[in-house]
Amino acid sequence: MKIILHYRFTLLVIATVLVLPLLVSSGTLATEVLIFALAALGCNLLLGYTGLMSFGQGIFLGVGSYATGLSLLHLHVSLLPSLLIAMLIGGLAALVVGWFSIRQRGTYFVMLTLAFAQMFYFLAYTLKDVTGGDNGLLNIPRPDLSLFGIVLLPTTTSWQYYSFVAVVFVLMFWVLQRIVDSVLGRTLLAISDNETRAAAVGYNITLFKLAAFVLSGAVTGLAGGLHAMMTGLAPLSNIEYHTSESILIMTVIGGTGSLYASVLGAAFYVLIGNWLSSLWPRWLMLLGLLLIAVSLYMHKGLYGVAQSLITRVKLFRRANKLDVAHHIDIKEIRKETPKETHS
Amino acid sequence: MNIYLLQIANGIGIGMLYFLLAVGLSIVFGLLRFVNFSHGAFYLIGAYFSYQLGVMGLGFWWSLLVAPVIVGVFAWVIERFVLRHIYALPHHFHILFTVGLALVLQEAVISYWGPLGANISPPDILQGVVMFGSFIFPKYRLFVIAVTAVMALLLWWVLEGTRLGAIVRAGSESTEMVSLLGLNIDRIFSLVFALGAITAGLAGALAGPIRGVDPFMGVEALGIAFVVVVIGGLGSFFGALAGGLLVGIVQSLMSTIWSEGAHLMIYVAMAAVMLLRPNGLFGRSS
Amino acid sequence: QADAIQFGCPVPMSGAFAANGKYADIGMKLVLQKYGKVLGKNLTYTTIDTEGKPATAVRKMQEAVEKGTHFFAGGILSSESLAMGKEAEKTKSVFITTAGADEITGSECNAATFRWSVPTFGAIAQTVRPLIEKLPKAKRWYTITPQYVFGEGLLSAAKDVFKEKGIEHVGNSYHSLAEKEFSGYLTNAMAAKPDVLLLLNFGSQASDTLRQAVSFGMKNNMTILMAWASGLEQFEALGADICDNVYFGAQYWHAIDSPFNKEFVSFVNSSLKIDPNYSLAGSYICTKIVLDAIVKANSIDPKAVIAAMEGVKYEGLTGTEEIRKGDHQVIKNYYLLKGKSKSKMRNKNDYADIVSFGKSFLPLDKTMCKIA
Amino acid sequence: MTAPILKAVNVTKRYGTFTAVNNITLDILPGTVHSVIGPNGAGKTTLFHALTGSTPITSGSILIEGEEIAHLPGFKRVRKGLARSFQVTSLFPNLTVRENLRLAAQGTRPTQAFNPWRRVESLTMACDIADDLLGKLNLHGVAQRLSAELSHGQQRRLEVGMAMAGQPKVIFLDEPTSGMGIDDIGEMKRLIHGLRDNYTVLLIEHNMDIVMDISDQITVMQQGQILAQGKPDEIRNDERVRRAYLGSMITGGRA
Amino acid sequence: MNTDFILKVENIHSFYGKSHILQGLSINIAAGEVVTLLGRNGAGKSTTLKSIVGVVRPQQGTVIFQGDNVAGLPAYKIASRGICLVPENRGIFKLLTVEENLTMAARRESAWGLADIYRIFPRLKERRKNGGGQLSGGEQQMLAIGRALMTHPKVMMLDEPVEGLAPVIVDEIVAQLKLIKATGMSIILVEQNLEVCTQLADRHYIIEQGRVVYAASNADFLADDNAKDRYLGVNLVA
Ligand SMILES: Nc1ncnc2c1ncn2[C@@H]1O[C@H](COP(=O)(O)OP(=O)(O)OP(=O)(O)O)[C@@H](O)[C@H]1O
Ligand SMILES: Nc1ncnc2c1ncn2[C@@H]1O[C@H](COP(=O)(O)OP(=O)(O)OP(=O)(O)O)[C@@H](O)[C@H]1O
Ligand SMILES: CC(C)C[C@H](N)C(=O)O
Ligand SMILES: [Mg+2]
Ligand SMILES: [Mg+2]
Repeated sequence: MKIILHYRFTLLVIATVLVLPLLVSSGTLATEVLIFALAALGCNLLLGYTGLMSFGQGIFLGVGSYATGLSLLHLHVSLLPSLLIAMLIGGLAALVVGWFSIRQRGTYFVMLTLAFAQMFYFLAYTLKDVTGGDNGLLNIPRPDLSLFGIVLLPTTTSWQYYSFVAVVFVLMFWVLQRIVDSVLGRTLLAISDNETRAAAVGYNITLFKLAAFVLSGAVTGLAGGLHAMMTGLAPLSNIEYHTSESILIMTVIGGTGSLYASVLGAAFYVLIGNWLSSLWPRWLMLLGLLLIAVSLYMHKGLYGVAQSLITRVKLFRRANKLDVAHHIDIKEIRKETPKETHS
Repeated sequence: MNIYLLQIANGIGIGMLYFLLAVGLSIVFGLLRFVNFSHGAFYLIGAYFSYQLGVMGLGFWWSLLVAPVIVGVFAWVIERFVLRHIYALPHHFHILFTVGLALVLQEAVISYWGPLGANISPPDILQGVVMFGSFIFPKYRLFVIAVTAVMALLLWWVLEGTRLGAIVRAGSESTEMVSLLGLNIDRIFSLVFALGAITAGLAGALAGPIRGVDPFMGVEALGIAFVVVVIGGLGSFFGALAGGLLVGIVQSLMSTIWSEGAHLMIYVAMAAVMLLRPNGLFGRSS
Repeated sequence: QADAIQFGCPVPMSGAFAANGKYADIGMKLVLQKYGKVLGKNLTYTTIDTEGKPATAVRKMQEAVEKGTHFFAGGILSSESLAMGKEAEKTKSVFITTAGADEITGSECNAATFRWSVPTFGAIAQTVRPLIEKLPKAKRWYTITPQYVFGEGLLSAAKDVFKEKGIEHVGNSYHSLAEKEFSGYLTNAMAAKPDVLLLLNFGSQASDTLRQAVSFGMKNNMTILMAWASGLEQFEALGADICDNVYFGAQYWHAIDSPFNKEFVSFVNSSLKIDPNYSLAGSYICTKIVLDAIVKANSIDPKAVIAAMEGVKYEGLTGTEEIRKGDHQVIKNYYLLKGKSKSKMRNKNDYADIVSFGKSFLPLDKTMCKIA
Repeated sequence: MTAPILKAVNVTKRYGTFTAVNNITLDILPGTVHSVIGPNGAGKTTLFHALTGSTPITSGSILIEGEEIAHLPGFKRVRKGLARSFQVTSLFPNLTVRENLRLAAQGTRPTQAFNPWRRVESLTMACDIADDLLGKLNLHGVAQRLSAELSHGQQRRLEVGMAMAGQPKVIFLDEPTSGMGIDDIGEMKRLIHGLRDNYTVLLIEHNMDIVMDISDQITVMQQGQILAQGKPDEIRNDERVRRAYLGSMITGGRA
Repeated sequence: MNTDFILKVENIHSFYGKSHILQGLSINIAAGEVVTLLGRNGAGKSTTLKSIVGVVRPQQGTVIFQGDNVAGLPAYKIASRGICLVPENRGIFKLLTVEENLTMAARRESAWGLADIYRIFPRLKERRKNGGGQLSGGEQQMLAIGRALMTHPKVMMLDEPVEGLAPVIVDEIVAQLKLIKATGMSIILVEQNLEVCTQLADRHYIIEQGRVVYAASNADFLADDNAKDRYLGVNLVA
């Protein structure tokens, strides 16, 4: 029981990955959900655990897909190395961006990451010999997962590729969950809480934030690499402002209270976006209204909503079961209920 | 005349419009302490309102005057009845809200006016060009420079020279303390937010005859405004002025020197400023 | 529903090219309605909002294929069309587009991809050449080019013509696809004192450039040619005053004097009360080409349909059109229009007269296309 | 005579044209409580900022056990054995009291804190320090509460605890009793007094009751400069100090 | 009797989230009177002041100011009626100059002008062009009091005005507060420093767990070592 509780989020993610195919009929769509969930995890690492709101996550997704694309096209590496390269390059880009922007705080930091996103976009646009410019990199192959020539997992069909991405995703989630629970994760939380104090007790806050940034860049780069293989291309639009914006929106819609929230946020955004866009060309208006609603009424994001629903169900069930202990129970449950934010 | 001088003069023309576009973002941003991602959308609806009023026969001058005011009233209502309730939240909610609002406005514009753009003609007396020797400048652009310069002076006086300006700056530090002094800070915030929207709306209305109107002009404008504010410094009036002019001139000069990179160079200029002065040209250290 | 023939219309319904998407969607709807049933099967279609992003386009196309759609007509932007062409080949579908990049039926061509629009070579040949003929004294030309394959394609084609005709190319300004402010480039152009200003950009960028050029008074001392106008909607957005006396290249114009176009325009007039623009017409004709091929092949197997499309000659919107087997390029006319003043317009949409037209295409061996 | 553990030589700090700390030279002897008193605005807090590295100094040199540290950023000085509390309470408000202390203890070994894999509980050293301090600070009962939820007095105690957790050689306390109730003050006084056994204490305090009782050495500052220096009795009887600062001494109750 | 009180707080209950801080607290103050609120840390003194001025909204009870119940009004409305709170943190605007801090608070009908403030706090005049963030603690407190006066309050509430200040400065501020008292201002003072309290106040309230547990005139309180001991832990008896 204790173990289950300990790994509850990882188990939840495994369940999600298994249930997703039942909910969506398209393997590509399901894969996209996981890929953006990965990107949102990277973003949440910054927003929820380090207190940094990055409007430049598209940079890392973009360079990740370029890195995978270029390494598959020109270096002819196999599946895993190409993804490793995406992580590396994503982390490297984050190092550069972080180096310049992390000294700034709050809103100014947001602006800087945003400006960097623009700058990387124009860089990618101008370096068309490398990136393919506006056309993007085309014809990116999708190798099977193989070891010494033996195919372990083919990736030809969309569902095969989904299973591969799912495995990678669960693994990454577990690693990230472990990281946020680690000493490093806690220190980051402390820094996001009070920088001055953190510096005064001996932490090099710039370095810690940079570490978080690089980690986030690597994770997002990996998402970019997976995305490039999924679509067979690394387009310029991956590095656009809009990509950064979407990743951020997914993260906030999900909520920042837990890593799992990002999975919810990404799934919701991708699926709803996909659904709405097929219904009404002006679907962005609905998205806009949704964002307004989240910012007004759902401050803990979907995760918060889910949490309070569960609490309510629990409360209801327990109240029915044990009439006598009713009073105590309510008190106990209150404690679990997320605190309302005062406005 | 020397082509570089021509480009600098042209850059000033572009830059003043950028200033007007960015200054509202900077004021709202510095004083209310949040990033208004719907600033570009205010620019957008400013342009469309002036277009619509023109179509309805109000004439250029009245449209130019009335459209920003409508935008201001709209912004005031939004602030007064909705936005106000989320000030206390972490700033990502402000961003989320204003991004949402921008999307709604943009899509509303498309729904009403269609996804195609339209043209706004300047009034007859502002049509044509002025010649300074071999130097040609459209009359309308000169007019824009004049209007933005007047706006600049007006804004500067309001912010630095009046008691209202002092209250506004005080409010950016602690709203609670301002209310403890018996001042209705909420009203002042609504006012500032509306003021920011008016400048954006005016910029949009002024830009219409130069760039026409199209539903995506807001997104582009927001990008420019951000760069200007980052270069100039958060919340700084003079920063917006310097940043706007710098961006305009760089852009203009680069179109002669290395036209492929003109857009990229705006960002390179921004990176250079950031390296030398991390808080922007006129920014206070945070 | 199971045995309906499913079409996909992958176009930007949101984002900066939503206008094109909107009309393309109408075009496909019209033609499917008109045909009703083919091979005894119902016709259905899904609009696929590409959002103007290649990755989204490809992802949604994959999804549509998984749901049994194999015929796609759409793609407004070069980047999304190239990407979707690739995907069509991978998923053994058919894709026909009206986008601009030469690669679509050039170096990146493939067996599943067709293109109705005339590539850059023809667009230049049918606009720059006739204009040089008309204005023998205009020897100095200045170009403004968006920096991506479509723009580069137009520019290099124009340079070839300049060289051949002994025209002095007095300068070129490149700009990015995100640019909205053109006064810097125009200042540069004015300083070069050209006789003709050749605009090689597209859509709202072309409109902005033209609008700003006119405000700089450039119409008075030079001729302006927009090599690839997007059609009627662009005239509507710009208004007659700006377009007056400016030359435009066009893939399609509702006043084209061909039997099928007349029939088409009156059909659109009666059913929608509008004149068709390029996006609507392009989507209509592209879908029609596929439908006719399905009938001809008497099969909905994409392979058979492709075979039926290859080499076919038909009465199209621009007269007799033909699909070249070697590169899947439709051989059709390209038009040079000249804008006219408001007072001369005979009806609301009579913005321009057709000055000349013709068919110009690179020979197959020069297109770099190798369809396996 | 023992060598000073901390030495400030000609330390000057200017804000623009305003000199907040003017050419201060100080010797702090190990194992003592050294108080810095002086009127408001004398530059005491600024001196602390300068010594602990919260703000860079304009000129001068700072030596800990003979080693120059003036050029080091604040977080590196922690590793040399400096720790501080703030005049305005500065905690990690959204973390528990115990976690506050644990993090502060961890700060001297920040490389360990970089470990992305280790669980917090496995860092026994820091946890032990934290648990030990909870007892010393009498915060056991609220160990699992968020520090934001504590009363002011508890927060002030925790604030001092944050400095202790780094097990520094020299501990800087900036008005640890500010805003505390009378009963809490007594407790705080005992706490600070007890620190002398393990640390060298540099104390800024306006409560003369405390200062006179527990200081070994007192430095009086005025307008950025040192006005007087000496043992409590000498300071109490120094006429200049009386005039400049102590006045009628109402702050310390009836001391 | 009732009409003599300029401010009457009756049975108010205030909360932070779910924690019930003020549990039926009642106090009152007559025109021109100085009363203190005493009590240990966390007793609810600051919360009382905040509840009066509306920063914290009392969920029950009334706050009668000059005959009207102001409980539930927004803070700025209560403040503009003439109740001014100088909070614990003083609330100096760092980005404004000293003078701007003062002038922004000015009311047209105020009896206190800039010159009056500079007369009682000459230090502020010296630093008038400085930013508020550059002042020392004592200077900030003077500015905060001066600024409060500029709003022309009828009741001034000071939350620990001499906290952390040097004795000479404390003397200075106490002296000025006596002057202000002499103008007929009503003052509610929260203070830990008994000496300051007994020098200034006419009456005292002791608050414990959000309730008034003791009330007495200054003279009675001075004589009552028992009460001091019991409620404040001053240990005078032992
Ligand atoms: N960031 C700053 N910029 C400019 N001046 C400053 C700054 N910080 C402090 N000062 C000035 O330096 C002087 C010393 O301030 P400091 O805070 O060190 O005083 P202090 O002795 O700690 O006083 P207190 O007992 O009130 O805390 C004051 O006059 C103050 O106004
Ligand atoms: N913002 C807040 N949120 C939650 N609880 C609070 C808040 N502010 C104060 N409290 C709690 O309310 C109670 C009363 O606090 P208050 O500040 O009124 O005390 P006080 O009597 O002024 O104490 P002190 O002498 O320490 O200033 C305390 O238990 C405190 O923990
Ligand atoms: C539709 C085309 C002619 C032009 C379009 N901008 C493209 O990218 O290809
Ligand atoms: Mg101090
Ligand atoms: Mg208090």
